[in-house]
Amino acid sequence: MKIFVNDVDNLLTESLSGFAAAHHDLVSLQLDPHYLTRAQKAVNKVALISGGGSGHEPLHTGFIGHGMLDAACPGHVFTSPTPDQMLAAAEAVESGKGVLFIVKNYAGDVMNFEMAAEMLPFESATILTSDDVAVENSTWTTGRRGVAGTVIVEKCVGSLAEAGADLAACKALGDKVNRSTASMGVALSSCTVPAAGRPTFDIGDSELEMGVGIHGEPGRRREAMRTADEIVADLVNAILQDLKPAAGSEVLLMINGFGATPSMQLYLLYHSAAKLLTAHGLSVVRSLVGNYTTALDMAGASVTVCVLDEEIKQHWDSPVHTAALRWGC
Amino acid sequence: MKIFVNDVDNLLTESLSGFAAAHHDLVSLQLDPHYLTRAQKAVNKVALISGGGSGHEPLHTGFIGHGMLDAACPGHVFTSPTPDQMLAAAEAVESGKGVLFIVKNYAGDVMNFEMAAEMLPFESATILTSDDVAVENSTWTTGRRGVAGTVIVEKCVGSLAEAGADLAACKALGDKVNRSTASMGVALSSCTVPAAGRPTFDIGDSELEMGVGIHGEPGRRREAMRTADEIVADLVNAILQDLKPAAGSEVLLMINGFGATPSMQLYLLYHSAAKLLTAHGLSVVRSLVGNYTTALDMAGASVTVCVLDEEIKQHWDSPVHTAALRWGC
Amino acid sequence: MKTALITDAIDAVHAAILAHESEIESLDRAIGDGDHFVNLKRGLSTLSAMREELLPLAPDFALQKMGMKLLSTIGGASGPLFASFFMAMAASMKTQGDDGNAAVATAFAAGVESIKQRGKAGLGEKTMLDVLIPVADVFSRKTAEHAAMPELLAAIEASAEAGMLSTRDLVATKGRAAFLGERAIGHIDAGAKSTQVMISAVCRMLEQSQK
Amino acid sequence: MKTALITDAIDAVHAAILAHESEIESLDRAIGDGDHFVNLKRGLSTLSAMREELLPLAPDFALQKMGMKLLSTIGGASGPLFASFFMAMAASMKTQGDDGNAAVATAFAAGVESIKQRGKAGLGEKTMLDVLIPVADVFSRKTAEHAAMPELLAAIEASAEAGMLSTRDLVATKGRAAFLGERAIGHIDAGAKSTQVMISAVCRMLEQSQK
Ligand SMILES: Nc1ncnc2c1ncn2[C@@H]1O[C@H](COP(=O)(O)OP(=O)(O)O)[C@@H](O)[C@H]1O
Ligand SMILES: Nc1ncnc2c1ncn2[C@@H]1O[C@H](COP(=O)(O)OP(=O)(O)O)[C@@H](O)[C@H]1O
Ligand SMILES: [Mg+2]
Ligand SMILES: [Mg+2]
Ligand SMILES: [Mg+2]
Ligand SMILES: [Mg+2]
Repeated sequence: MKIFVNDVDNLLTESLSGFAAAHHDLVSLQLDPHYLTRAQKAVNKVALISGGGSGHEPLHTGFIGHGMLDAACPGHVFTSPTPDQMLAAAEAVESGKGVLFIVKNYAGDVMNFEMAAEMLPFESATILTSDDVAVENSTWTTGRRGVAGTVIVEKCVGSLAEAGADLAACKALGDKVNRSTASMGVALSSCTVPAAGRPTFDIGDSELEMGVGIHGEPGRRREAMRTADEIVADLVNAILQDLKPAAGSEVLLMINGFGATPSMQLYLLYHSAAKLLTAHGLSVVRSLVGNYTTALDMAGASVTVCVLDEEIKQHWDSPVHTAALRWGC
Repeated sequence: MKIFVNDVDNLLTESLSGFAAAHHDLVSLQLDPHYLTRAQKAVNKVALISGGGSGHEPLHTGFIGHGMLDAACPGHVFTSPTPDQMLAAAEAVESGKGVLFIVKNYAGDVMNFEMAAEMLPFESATILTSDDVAVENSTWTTGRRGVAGTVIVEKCVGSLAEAGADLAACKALGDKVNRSTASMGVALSSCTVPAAGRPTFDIGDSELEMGVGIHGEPGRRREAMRTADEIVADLVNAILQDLKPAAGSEVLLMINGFGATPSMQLYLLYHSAAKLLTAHGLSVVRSLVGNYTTALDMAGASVTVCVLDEEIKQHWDSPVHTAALRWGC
Repeated sequence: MKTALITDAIDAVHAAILAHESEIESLDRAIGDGDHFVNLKRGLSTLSAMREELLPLAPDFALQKMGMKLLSTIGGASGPLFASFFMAMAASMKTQGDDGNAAVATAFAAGVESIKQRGKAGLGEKTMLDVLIPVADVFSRKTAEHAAMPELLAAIEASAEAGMLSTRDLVATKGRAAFLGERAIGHIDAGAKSTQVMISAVCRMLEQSQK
Repeated sequence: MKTALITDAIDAVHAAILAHESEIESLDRAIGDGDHFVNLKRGLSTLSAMREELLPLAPDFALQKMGMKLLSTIGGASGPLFASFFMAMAASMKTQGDDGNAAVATAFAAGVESIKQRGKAGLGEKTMLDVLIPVADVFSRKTAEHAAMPELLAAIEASAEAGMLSTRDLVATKGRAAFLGERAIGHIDAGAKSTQVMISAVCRMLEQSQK
C-alpha cells in the first residue's frame, strides 16, 4: 500500500496540524495530549466533546464549530484516544454547564471515556452511539457499534446545546436520535492501517463484505458481488427491520462513503435507496451524501436512515458551521 | 475492479438522478439531452455554464447554485458533453445578458463547446481553463490541461456574475484567475473507467505518476515513491516556477483529492505545502482541502496555488450555496 | 449512389470496430483516457439503429442526419470530428452530387478538410488525420487516374494502414496525447487506428460487393 | 522486591512483543482492527524509556507511574485494561507489601480483578482474561503450596499457553471480535496471545536469573 507520508509515527500529528492550519478560523489544536477545540470558546452551554480513533475523518474533528462539537480528541489510527486527552479537552471547553461526551460504542472508546469521566472535576454524561444494525444486538455482548449515525447525533445534540439546554436534556435528545437511527455498510475493498502497512482483510475481485465495520472489521457475511440495487435492498431492509418506522414517516437518508468510493457511486446508491424507502411508504425529506464517517482508504459505503420527528428535524436544520458540515450561517 | 452499479450504461443517469434528488432544493435535472440547472432560475445575470466529462465530481454539477454556476452539462465518463446539451442548457438559463462557458482545455471539450457557441442564438464567450503546469505550455501544442483550478475560476466568476457584471467583465475575471492559478497532481494508483472495467494504467507498489492528469493520463514521469515532503516540494516548485509570485504575495492553497485518497492524507499534504509556501515568503490566507476535481477512484492528489489580489479574494469570499461549496449563506 | 450503400457501410464499420475493441481501448488507455472505443461504439450502434429511418432519404440528407446524430451521441474529441466529416460530406454531395467515384472522393476530401478545420490540425500531429489525409489524397489521385475498383480499394487500404502505423513514432501535438510529449512515442494513436479499421472495413465490404 | 526486577521484566516483555509482531498483528487483523501490536509497542517502548526515572522509586510507586503512563499512551481497549492492571498491582503492594511470591501473587490477582471490573468481562469471553484469570489462579495456588520457583514458573507458562489456545474455539462476547459472532471461531484472540507472550517472557527472564 502506498500513502503520502513522511514518518508514519508523525502522520497523525502532521495531518492534524494541516487541518488546524487550513481551518484556523474554526479550530485550534493542542498537542501532547492531542485535542482540538473551537477557535473561539463558547460559553454558557453544555460542552460537547467527542473523539475516537483517527482514520474516520471528517469524524470528529471536522464537526467542531458553532452548532456542533466544542472539542474532539483524536486517537491514533483506529485506536481510542486516552483519558488525559479528554480531561484536557474538558478543562479547555467546560463553561459551567457540564460536559457531554459523545462516544461510539466500542470497548476501547467506552473504557477510555469512562475513566476520563471518573476523573473529571465537572458534571458529565455520556451518549453511546450504536446505530450499526449489522451487529445483532444482544444482552450478552457489548452491543452494537456506533458508525455514521454518530454524525446525526452530534449535529442534533450540538444544536440543542447551542440553544442553551442543560446536560440532561442534551443527553436525552442524543439518546433519542441514536434510537431513531440505524446504519449498515458494505465494503468492496479493505482499508490499510498505515502503521501496519498492509490491508486489514483480503477480498476477492468479485466479493463484497456485507455489514463491514468502519475499522475494516468483518461484517455479517462475505458475499458475491451483486447489482447496486440488490446490495442497497439488503442494507435498507436490515435497517427497516430494525427501525420499524411507521408508514408515512419522514426520514433523513444518509449515504456515507468509506473513503475511496467516488461521489458518482454514492449518488447512485442514494438513488437506489431513496427509491426503495419511497416504495416502503416513507418520505425522504432530508439527505446527506458524502464521506462523513470513513475507514481510511476503504472502498464501500454505508446507508443510514434516521426517522425524523419535528424536534429532530428542527435540530438537523439549525445553523451549523464546521469544517465538514455548514449551513444556515 | 468492483463498483456499485446496476447497468453500466445507466450508471451516469442513475447517479445524476440521485444527485438531483438529494439536492432538489438546489438543482434540477433534465434528461435527453442531460443538463442540470439551478432549481430557481436566476435572472438578469450572465448565464454561467460549465460541463465536461463525468467522473470529476463534484466538478461541475456540485457547483451549481447561488454564487457559482447556472448550469452544468455532464458528458459520459471522461468524455466531453455534446453541443445539444449546451444548447439546451443555455436555452434554459440565459436571461438576457449572454452566456459564458467555462471549459477545461481539452480538445474534445473545446470542440464541442465551440460548436455549441457557433449554433447559439445568444451572445456568448468562453473561458478556457489551463492551470496544469505538468504539461509544458507550447505554441505548437494544444496547450495545458484545465484541472482543479477550474473550481476557483468558477467560484470567482460566479461571484462577479451574481453581482450583475456583464459578459466581457466576467470573461476578463475568469481569464485573470486562470492566469493566476497553477496546479500539478500526482497519482498513487490508476482510475478505472466503468465501461472499460480495468485500470487505465498499471503502476507498481513503489511507484508514483508525477504530473498525472485527471483522466489518468500519464504525467511528466514515472518515479519511485518518496516522502510526502519530497513529493510536495516537486509539485510546489513546478507551480511556483510557473506562477513566479512576488515575494509577500497572498495565495489560496488548494489540496484536491482525486477520489480515493483519505482526508487525513490530504491534510498532511496541506501541512507540507503550506510550510513550503511560507518558506518561499508567501502568505497562505485562503485554503480549500478535499475532493473537488476527482478522477473517479484514483488515489492521489493535486496542489493548486492561486495568487490573490483584492478582487480575486473578494470574489472567493463572497457567499456561495452549492452542493459542494457553501459559505456565507 | 444509394443510401443503402451508406447504411451497409455503417454496419460493416460497426462490426469491425466491435471486433477491435481491446486493441482500440488499450491504445487510448496508453496515451489517452481509455474511452475511444466506448465513444465509437455508442455512436455506431446509434447509427446502426437508424437504418430504417435513413433508407428513404437521399444520401446527402442521410449523411447530414447521421452527422447531427453523431454530434449529440459521441462527445469527446472524436465526436465533433466524425460529425463534421459526415456533415461536410453531405454538403459536398448536395452541391457536387453523389454519383461515381469522383463525387465520392470529392465528398470524402471535403469531410477530411472539415476535420482539419475543426481540429485545427494537419498531417504528422499523431491523430486520425494521419490516416485520413493520405487516404483522401490517394482516393482523389486514383480516381482521377480512373483506377479500377480493386486497385483503388487496395491503394486506399494500404494508405490507411501506412498512415496508422506512421503515428507510432510521432510526438503528438494535438489531442490528449499532446500532453505526454516524448512519452507518446512508440504508441499508435487510437483515433488513427479506429479510422484505419473503419476505412478498411468499408473497402472490404466494397470488394465483396464487386464479386 | 526490587524495582530493577520490574524494569528488567518490561525490557523482556518489550523484546518478546517485538519478536511476535506479525503473529499479534495478524490475529488482530483477522477478528479485530489490526492495531493491537502497534498499541502495545507504543506502550512498551515508552515504559522502556522510563527506566532511569523508575529505578529510584519503590515498586508500588513505579507501578503506579507506569500504569498512568500506559493509560495515556496505549489507548484502545487494551490501554485502560493494562493501565488498570498496573495501578491495581501498585495499590495492592502499597497495602499488602511487595516482598515474596505471595505478595506478588496477591498483587497480580488484584491486577487481574481490576481488568475484570474495567472490562466488565470474565472467563470464556475470548479476551486477554482467558489467559490472565487462570494464570492468577495458578500463581496463587502454587504459591500457597510453596512450590519451588521452577515449578511455579512452568505452571504459569503452561497455564498462559492453555488459556491463549482456549480462545481459538470461543465466540467472543467482549471486545471488537464480539461483533463477529460465529465468524470469530477458529481465531486466537490477539490480546490473549500478547498477554501469553508477555507472561512467558517474564517467566523465562526469571528462570534465567535463577541459574
Ligand atoms: N485536434 C484534433 N484533430 C484531429 N484529431 C484529433 C484531435 N484531437 C483528438 N483527435 C483524435 O481523437 C482521438 C481521441 O478520441 P476520443 O478518445 O474519442 O476523445 P477524447 O480524446 O476526448 O477522449 C485521438 O486518438 C485523435 O486521433
Ligand atoms: N472488555 C474487555 N475485557 C477484557 N479484555 C478486552 C476487552 N475488550 C477487549 N479486550 C482485549 O483487548 C484486545 C484488543 O486490544 P487493542 O487491539 O489494543 O484495542 P482495540 O480493540 O480497541 O483495537 C482484545 O484482543 C482483547 O483481548
Ligand atoms: Mg483499535
Ligand atoms: Mg475522453
Ligand atoms: Mg479518449
Ligand atoms: Mg485492535
